[in-house]
Amino acid sequence: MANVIFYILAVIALTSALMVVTRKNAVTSAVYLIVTMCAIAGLFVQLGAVFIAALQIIIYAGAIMVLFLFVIMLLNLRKDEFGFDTRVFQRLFAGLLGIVLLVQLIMVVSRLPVVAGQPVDTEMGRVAPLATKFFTQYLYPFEIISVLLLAAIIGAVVIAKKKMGK
Amino acid sequence: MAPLSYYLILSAMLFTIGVWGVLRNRNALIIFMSIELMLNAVNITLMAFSSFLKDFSGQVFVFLVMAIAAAEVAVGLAIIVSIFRVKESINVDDVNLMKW
Amino acid sequence: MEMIVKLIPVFPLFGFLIIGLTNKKMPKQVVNIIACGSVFLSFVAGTIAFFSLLGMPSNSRFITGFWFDWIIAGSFSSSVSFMFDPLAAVMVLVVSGVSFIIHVYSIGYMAHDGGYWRYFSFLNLFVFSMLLLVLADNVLLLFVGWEGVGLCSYLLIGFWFHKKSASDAGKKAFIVNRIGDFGFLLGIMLLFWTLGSTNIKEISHLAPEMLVAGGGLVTAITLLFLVGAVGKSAQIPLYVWLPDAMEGPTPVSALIHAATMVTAGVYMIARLSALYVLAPTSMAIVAIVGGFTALYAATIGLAQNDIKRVLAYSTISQIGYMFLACGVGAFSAGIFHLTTHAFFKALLFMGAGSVIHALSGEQDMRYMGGLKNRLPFTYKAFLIATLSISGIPLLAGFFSKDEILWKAYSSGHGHPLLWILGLITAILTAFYMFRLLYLTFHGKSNVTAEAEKHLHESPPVMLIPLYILAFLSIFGGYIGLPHALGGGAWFENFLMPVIAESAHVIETGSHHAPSLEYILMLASVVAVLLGIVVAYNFYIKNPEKPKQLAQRFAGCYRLIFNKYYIDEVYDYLIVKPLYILSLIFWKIFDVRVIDGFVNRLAKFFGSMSERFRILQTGFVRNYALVFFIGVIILVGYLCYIFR
Amino acid sequence: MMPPINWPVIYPELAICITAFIVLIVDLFLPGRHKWVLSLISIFGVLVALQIVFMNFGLKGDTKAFFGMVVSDATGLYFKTIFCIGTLLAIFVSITYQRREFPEVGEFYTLMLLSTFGMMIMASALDLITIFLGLEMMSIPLYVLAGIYRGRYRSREAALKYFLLGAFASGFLLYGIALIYGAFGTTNITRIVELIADGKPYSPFFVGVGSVLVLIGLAFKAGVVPFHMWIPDVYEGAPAPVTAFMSAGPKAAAIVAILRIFVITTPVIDLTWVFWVLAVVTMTWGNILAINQNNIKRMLAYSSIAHVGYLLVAITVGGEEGVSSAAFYLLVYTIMNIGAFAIVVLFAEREEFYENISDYAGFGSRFPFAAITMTIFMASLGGIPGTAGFVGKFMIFSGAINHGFYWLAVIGVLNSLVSIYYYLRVVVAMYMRQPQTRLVDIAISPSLMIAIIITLLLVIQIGIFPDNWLSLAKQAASLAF
Repeated sequence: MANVIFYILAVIALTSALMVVTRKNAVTSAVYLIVTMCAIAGLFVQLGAVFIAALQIIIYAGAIMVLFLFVIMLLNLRKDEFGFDTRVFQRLFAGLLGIVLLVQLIMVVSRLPVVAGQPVDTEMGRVAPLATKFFTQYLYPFEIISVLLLAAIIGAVVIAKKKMGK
Repeated sequence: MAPLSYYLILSAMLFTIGVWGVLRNRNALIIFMSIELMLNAVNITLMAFSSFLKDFSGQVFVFLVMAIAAAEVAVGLAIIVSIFRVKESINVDDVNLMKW
Repeated sequence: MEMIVKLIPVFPLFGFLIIGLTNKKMPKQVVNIIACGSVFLSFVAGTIAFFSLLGMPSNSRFITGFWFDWIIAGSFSSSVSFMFDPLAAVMVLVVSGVSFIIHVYSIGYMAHDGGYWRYFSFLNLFVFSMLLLVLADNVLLLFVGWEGVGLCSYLLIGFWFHKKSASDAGKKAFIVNRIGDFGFLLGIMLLFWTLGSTNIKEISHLAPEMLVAGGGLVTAITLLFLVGAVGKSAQIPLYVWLPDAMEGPTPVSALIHAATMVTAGVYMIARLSALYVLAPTSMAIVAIVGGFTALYAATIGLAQNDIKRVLAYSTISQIGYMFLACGVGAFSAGIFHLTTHAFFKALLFMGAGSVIHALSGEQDMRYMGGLKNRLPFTYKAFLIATLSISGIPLLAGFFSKDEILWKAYSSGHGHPLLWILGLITAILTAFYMFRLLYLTFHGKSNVTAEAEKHLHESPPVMLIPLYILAFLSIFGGYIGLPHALGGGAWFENFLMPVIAESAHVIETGSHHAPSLEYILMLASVVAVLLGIVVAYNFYIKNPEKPKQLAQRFAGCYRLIFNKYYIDEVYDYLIVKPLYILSLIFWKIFDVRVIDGFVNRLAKFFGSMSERFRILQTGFVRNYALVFFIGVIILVGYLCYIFR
Repeated sequence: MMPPINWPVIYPELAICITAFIVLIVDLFLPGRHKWVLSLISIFGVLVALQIVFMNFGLKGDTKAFFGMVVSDATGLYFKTIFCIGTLLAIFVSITYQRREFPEVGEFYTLMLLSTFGMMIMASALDLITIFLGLEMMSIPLYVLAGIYRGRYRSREAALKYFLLGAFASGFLLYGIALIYGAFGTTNITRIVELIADGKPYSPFFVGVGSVLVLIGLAFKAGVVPFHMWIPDVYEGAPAPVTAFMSAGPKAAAIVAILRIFVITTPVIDLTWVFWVLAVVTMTWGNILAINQNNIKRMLAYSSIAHVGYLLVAITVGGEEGVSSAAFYLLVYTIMNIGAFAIVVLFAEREEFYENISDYAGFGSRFPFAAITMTIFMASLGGIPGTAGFVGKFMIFSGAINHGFYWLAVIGVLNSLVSIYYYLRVVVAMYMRQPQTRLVDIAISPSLMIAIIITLLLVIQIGIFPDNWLSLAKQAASLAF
């Protein structure tokens, strides 16, 4: 049963991911990306990580993708802006090498001893152990990420703000 | 529950789609979304390992990756907008003044 | 005494800094005093150190001048410190002495040049680097000097940079010397790795103990060093830069491209003789390279019309002699010839410079002639140098050249064939040098009317240096008067302690009958006279001869009645083939093959650069694709390993 | 039960980070014409950090902090010294330029300091995820800095290219970390080494691909061929002081991370041949493409790729000798490269008008001091004996010969000889080309002069008396093993 849900979510994720990269319109892509992310959140639930699944929806779908859509609206992009792509080699190589990479990666992950399916561990959904991890072992990265976000905000402001003075 | 390798293979596929998207698209925003897709794919791998190893570190990583993605989006979108202001286009193939 | 040794190279360094930094703010007279004075001080310091060296017992003649430790990293150490032993003493005296003379000469020669300051600062920097090279007590410091002289040479060849040929020549010298440096640097590293030291004295002690004589390792090291020497000393196949280097001012050609820098390769081989004697294969290669270069360059010299190019090929040929000497184990003979060559070749160049100066820059010998009476002082000095280089008995060149020829025959590493190579070269040398002399100073004048107007003898500041060198070209050889002529071979004995360890390995030609030395000596004298006579026949007695050669197909009978019948046969059998050979060597090997290779190498890198840069398309997606290909290859490599 | 956090270990990072915040806050209250105060604060902050770094060399007791997340060892401290020096010099190079070209952007210094903060994290991190965070902390301000000169379109283009490719590379790096996490259940380097020592079974293929992907992510930042494509465009487009900053610290940070993961800790799989090939390709490619460049920043960009190739030679050699020669070379490279860029900034003038090598014609006589300084930097970059660059190259290549990598040494020496050609092109242009008409005189700014003189003295000093510096690098390496 659980496997069926996995398959459904996987198919949704893959299809919408393919749609993301093949659409010409950025809005369509963004919407499909939101679908992918929701599917991935569903997979996280399958893995028992309810809290992270919630975060996935809130941060990715809720914040990041909204920002994307906002920018798309701001730039007011039209659909077929670019016309036909003439760089045949680029597309050919991108496709061929993509397949090669997929084969390679599958070779890699298949080397791991296959772990049989196991019941969903509700323990993994708890927030307290995660918080403990964060504030002990991963305290330093946690602090760094706060500075990183601040740096990103400063950077975005610097890049985007209009020239003053002159 | 599906075995670990299912998740890993799904992740690899999504990652590859992301890479492909970066290589084949000319719209800077879609390229950027493809990069987000790659990061999400990695998140699946991390989360799968985390659950199967019963180790919360993986979840911490996923959380950190989300934060980094947010930071990158903030800066990246600002840069794309600043290019658009000059070029009136976000086609990355138009952005090739510097070469050779 | 240590202080004096330490100071020898410092004077020119200060000269360089002062002139270089004050630039045009300084009056010319002050520049003259600083430039010449600093080199003169080095010469004085060298002389003082030399005499104190003489005061020491003959096998412990050694003064160290330690400045500071340079690089110390674990087992690796290298210091800035000097060793003043007989070999270094000879080199210091030659370098600083000849440099001083040429500095003085340059005052006159460069008087009207706009880059006066630049010229003297570079020249002082050169002297500093050269002194560093000869005084260095470890190979790494020697390499510093080596690169320094190369840099100065490059800057001075391109001194008149507004001439395209000059900057091209600079470029060529630069590229060719890179190849040499490449070998040198690898040689140093390999040497350090095998012996754990870069100190020359330690190397000489350690090498026989730690290296297998004739082994692959020592052969590899010595061959790598040989690559360096071949590049710097312009031997086959890396000689191409030297003829072009004549684009620089003539005093520079005299100093750098004749007397001092180009002999650095010979010096280096003599310095590391302890290594070379352990590698008979390398020795043989040195000798063969030297012998063939000597002959090859001499043949090309036959057909040149530019006065400086003849001298350039002659330099290559003479350095070939020095290599030949080193290759047969006669290192002291090589250094001896280096010394005398410095005198007469510098004199030849400066004489040529005086002629060029007098003719307002004309370098083509076909537009000279009959200058004997117009430039009498220059002519006399030039004549002495010509006699000396040709090897007329009792002049400096005779003794050193004869020493080499004798050693080429008699040494344990020698071979009669090498002797024959040397002998033929001697004939050719005499021939082309006298051709040069006759075309320039004798016969009827071909000077253009334009140049005729300004024709004048050079000022004393240029002539006095000529006469000092002329004196040395006559008497400089007596320091090495061989036993066979009643001398004490003082020069050889003086250098013996430095290369004694090398020399005792070599089986000297003691088993040869003493009379043989006289016979060979006589043979070489005869050979020289032959060359002179032929040249006389061609360019004085019958100046039309060379032109007739080209158009003499009118029938056999005219030949029979021709009063120069013998000459004609001689022409046909010897001179003309030689002349053609010369043209072939020059036009095909020199210009096409080797020169072409170097040019093509430079072009190759340039075009590679041009061709590959289009891969940097400027499209960000292409960049990502290249990145991705890299990923695929690396991951694929792992897939392959763990398949 | 909880181990102490051990704050002193991260004091240098804290100093830099706090300075960044102070600059940010002070910026708000300063009117446009007084922004130069910010640079003074930044310089002061970096000097304090440098002082703390020196003090930390003598740190007693436990050198690990934050539950084994960071360490304050000789290697890390040595590299932090390099970052501080690099940032300090880059600030000196920037002051006049920033005031002239984008006076309103006071955040410039904040971003520079935050980027330095990221480099420091990379140098002392013991956990892959922290290294990754440090890398992002370093890169995100750099993306912005590359595009900070909004008056110049090239600057924006550089920012876009750098950002897109940087984010792309981060994806691969992260995937590698994920794979390693899966194999060992941890990303802590010391822990992984312990686990292997305890005989934990693992799939070498899995771990190998993981570490190769991590290597690729770091190699991208360092500019290893074929992950180098962004470098020429970004170096050309970014404002010259930013390029100076970018070419020194971030490269060193990427290299120190590579050293820590692949050389200092016993590597899980043997990547010697991978490094061998990367070294050869990188130095050859960089040098060949540098030959025909006319834009000096682009030429220096390709040359920086070649220099990474030499560093890869040291990494291939590995062991104590490899690490020490790489450490020494990075110090030398930082100094001489920033020095060269300082001269480029000096000559560039308003809006970087003079940025082609051919524009430098006749500078030898017009600006004698600057020209001779540039000559010395070029000689040092080319590795001419007597300069710092030669000592660095010599140590690397003799290390290669000592460990039997003959061909690598041969190719390396050949490459460095080829490189002299294009470095001397600059010298030739300055001294041996007819000057073109050029009416304006360069304005000598004191801060730029300070940077030039410091770098000049250091290049000469290291070239002639490299002892102390070498033993410092030696110590940084020896304590790591």
